[in-house]
Amino acid sequence: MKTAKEILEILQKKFPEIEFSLVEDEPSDQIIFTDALKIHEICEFLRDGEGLKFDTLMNLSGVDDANGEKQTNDDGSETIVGGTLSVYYNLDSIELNHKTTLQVSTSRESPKVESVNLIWRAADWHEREAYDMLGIKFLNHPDLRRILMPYDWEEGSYPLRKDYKDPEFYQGMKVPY
Amino acid sequence: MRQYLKNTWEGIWTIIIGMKITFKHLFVPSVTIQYPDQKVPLPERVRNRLYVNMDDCIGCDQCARACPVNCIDIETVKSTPGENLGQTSNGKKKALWVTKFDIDIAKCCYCQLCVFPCPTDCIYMTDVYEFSEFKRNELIYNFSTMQPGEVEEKKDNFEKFQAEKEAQKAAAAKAKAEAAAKAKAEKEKDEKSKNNNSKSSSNDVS
Amino acid sequence: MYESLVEITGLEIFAAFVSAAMPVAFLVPFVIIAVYLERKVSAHMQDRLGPMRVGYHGLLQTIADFFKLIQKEDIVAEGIDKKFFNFAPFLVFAGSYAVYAALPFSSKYIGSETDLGIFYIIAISGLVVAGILMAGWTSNNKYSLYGAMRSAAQIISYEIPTALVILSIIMWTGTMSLATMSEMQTAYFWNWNILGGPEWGITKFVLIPFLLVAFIILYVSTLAEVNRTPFDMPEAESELVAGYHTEYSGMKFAMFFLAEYGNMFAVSAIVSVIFFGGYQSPFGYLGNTLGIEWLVPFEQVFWFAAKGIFFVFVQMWLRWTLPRVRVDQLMTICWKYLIPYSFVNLLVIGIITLL
Amino acid sequence: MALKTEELVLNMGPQHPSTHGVLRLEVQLEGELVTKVTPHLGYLHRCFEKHAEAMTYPQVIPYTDRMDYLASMYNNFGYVIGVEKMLGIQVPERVEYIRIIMGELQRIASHMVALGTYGLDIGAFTPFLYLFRDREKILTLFEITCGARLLYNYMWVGGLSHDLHPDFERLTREFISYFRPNIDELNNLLTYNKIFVERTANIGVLPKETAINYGITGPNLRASGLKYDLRRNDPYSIYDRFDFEIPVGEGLVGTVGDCWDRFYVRVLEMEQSLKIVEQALNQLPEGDINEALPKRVKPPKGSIYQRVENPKGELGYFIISDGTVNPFRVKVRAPSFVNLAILNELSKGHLVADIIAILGSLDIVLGEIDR
Repeated sequence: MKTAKEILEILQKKFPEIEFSLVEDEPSDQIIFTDALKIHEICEFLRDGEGLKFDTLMNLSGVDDANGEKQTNDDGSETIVGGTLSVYYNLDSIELNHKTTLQVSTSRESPKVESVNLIWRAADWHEREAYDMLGIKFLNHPDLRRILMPYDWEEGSYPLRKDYKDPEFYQGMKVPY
Repeated sequence: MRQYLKNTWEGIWTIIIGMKITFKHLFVPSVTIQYPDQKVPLPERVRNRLYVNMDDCIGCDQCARACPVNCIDIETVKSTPGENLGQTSNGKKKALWVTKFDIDIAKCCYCQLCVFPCPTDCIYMTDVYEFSEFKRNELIYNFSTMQPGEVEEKKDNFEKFQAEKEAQKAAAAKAKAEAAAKAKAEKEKDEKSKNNNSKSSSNDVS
Repeated sequence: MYESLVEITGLEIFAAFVSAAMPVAFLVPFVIIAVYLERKVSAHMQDRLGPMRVGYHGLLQTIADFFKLIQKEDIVAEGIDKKFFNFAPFLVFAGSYAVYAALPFSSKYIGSETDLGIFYIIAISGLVVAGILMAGWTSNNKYSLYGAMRSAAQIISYEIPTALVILSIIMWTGTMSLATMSEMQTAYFWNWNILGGPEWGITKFVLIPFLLVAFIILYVSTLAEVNRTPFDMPEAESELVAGYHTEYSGMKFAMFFLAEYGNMFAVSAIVSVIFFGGYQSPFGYLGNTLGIEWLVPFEQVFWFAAKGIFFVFVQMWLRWTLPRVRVDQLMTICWKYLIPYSFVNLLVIGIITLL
Repeated sequence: MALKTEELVLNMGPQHPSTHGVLRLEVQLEGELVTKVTPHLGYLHRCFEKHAEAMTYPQVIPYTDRMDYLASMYNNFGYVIGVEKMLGIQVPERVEYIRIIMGELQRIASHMVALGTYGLDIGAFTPFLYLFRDREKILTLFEITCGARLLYNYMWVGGLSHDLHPDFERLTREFISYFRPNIDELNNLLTYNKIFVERTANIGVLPKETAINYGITGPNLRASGLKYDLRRNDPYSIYDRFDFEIPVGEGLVGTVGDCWDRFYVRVLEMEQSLKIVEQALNQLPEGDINEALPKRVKPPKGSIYQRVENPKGELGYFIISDGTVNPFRVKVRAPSFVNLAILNELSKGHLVADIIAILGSLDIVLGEIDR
């Protein structure tokens, strides 16, 4: 059993060049915030490191933080410019029975996060879902396609973004029926 | 070789056991029933078609707000003070004409979330579960008891009342303004006169 | 029947037609009853009611279904070989119907009293394979193709244990004619082949266990030949949707259906002829006791049908009890289990017969 | 000269008798041997996560019902305890017990469907209907309690929609004594049947390490021989008060972690669930169930990951609140979604018929995969 603080200390010792910080909100578990482009190295260490042994990825969720600037378009809809998209990793160690949460953020305009697919195969479909829903590109993912939405869904249209607008037509069918 | 014979024996033996079980079930009375002729008695808490008892509805819109699929559509018109809308069965006084109370039962997800917030228990789920229709529009139930003409009348009434009220208000405001102006004028006048008086007095004095 | 008709009328063609049409008069009502029975048996085994609406307890359901099938649109998908696609169901039905020519329904009626009856049946049922392959291949559907391929492999493989068991019985009884075989097992059930045949003696009791094994082998392999569960690989609905008849609809589908049920009865009848005395009554004949001669053939038809339907019932019973085997296990059962057992059985029965 | 052969691509689904809903599998075949299976999802996508962002917290509950529609109670369970944790609500004892009774009954009902349809996939039709007959009895128990048979909306944040029906306890006890012998009947009819064993033993063997790496949870993981159950390893609600075993796969007829083990673990779990229900009924306290119902569900800013042991595996809700009445983000970690990802790995080198066996043994529900 290790708390987030202890894990953070271990990580800081191991990766002095990467920035870490602890997100503390009232009801939630403590979250370790780190760098999106180094996440695979960190995760690999978390999986294999002595005393950590996070052997499974419980959940990976992409979130639109909606912290950018809101701009109102001509037709009254809103577009968010700037700000970040986040990915949360909920890790679990079956062997040592402890859990932790990691968070990384990436820019909204060109969201790029390193894939952890090769570390936990469980991440495969979760990452595809995050790509599908929020458009987060997972670098080095072997098969980054849409998963829940149709393959021919409009390029650049990601439903779970807060400023998402329904397309008017999909394959000649009116969408808001 | 032993494994071979064992496999053969197990194959035949487990098949015989299975056949024994199914044969026994040939004589077990069936658990299904002939549905439209026979029906399963429904328990009392059963959740099926929504029903609204309009006599008790006060038009508070709480059910519509609780609905996760927005299938309830309520429009209300305020009553004028002279009108008596009666009381609900649990003694609440009605204050709104419910001009529209539509439930699109095709959208309804039977979650019962609308039933609990109702202050007068007038919306509830009944045990009617056979209400298919050929047209989708027929699944939109209009519960409001008011005739279109009546609705118009009430709307007019309210508008008139509103207008009257406005007028009254305006009149009142005007009166007030006038009064205020008057008061002000008077005050000014007073002051003036006072001043004058004082002046005069001063003059007088001087 | 054919010979007697020729004698009476002198018209060979007429005699041939009449005796060929006789089984139809039996087959169609049988299929109607069997389909009803299948649904009712399955329903009651599963604590359900089954069809209840059409007629008393759904008795007329099958007839209603038959009319429904006639009315259905005959869908012919694009990109299929129409000629063979249309021909395949008839070929399958012809294959299964031809078997009826050699079945002795009673001592007075047999379509064709050929001496090679049993081998004729084994040979002619191979025609079904051609029909199924044709249906599967011309459907231009991957599921149909898989179903047809599996079916062909299955039916051909399972003919070997069937033939071996029948061989051992032929060796012992010394006849290939089904009529003669039934005749030998004269009335009363202790004369049936499964109980060692009509001749009393030590061999009768020695043979019983081996004949029982032979019966099981024959029953299992005929089950596989008619593609019934647990060997319904070609139709395996959870894998291949409906196998070789996926693309068929309406009357053509009904032909496959008819052929399947016709086959079911045919193999049950063969089993009953070989082991259970065919048309012979187990308790002697009412006609003989009462002295009414003409009643006997009708009683025989009744017993023949009753035995056949009983084995059809067992097929259904198995179907609603067992899961389906996998395609390679199907072959394992055939080549590694049934064939060695039937060879041993053949040897033992041969030796006993010789002694 | 070598014979020219080519791979056959077989499309299974979206309309196929044994893909358990609208799943499309693109199967590459070498003869009857499978070389690759690609699942295509999304035919049942109903935008749960997007919907949830527009709803208030209590309004999300009916939507959770519709994810794993065979285990609606448990979906409610996971969501409400997640939100309760955010709000810091302690629910009354009676509510906890009732939730566990309902959850475990739901587990039995869900496993019944899993086992029944598995039999159906293998070709045995009859056990399927026997199990559905018994499942109806559980659904009736739910119906007398909350009025619905499939989508309950029964567990609320801070309480329950209804208290138990006065007859509930008696009927549940009757059900338990009625159902116990039926498990044996199922075993005799199907589980130990030679054909069934041959079809499932040594098929789709899932080693423990692979299972963990793929994030497989629930009965599928336990069948691989790992004693891991969130009810024990990360106890939520009051599961730590009950005495029950965690059945694991032992490879009785084949290898540990094969399809038969996955099937048998579920059979054993049903017995354990009956045991839990019995204990909970014995300890059921009296009390008011609506004590802790909050007037307004408005959690403070923050996030939570709440996981529960759904009949299919680990059901997780990752809820982010921005301090308003609507959740900012609800991400569901659906057990079937993660479990299905391993299908390709398991089916390589097996026959077409085995894909069906493997897919059935993973016990997926498309409502949950596509959400």
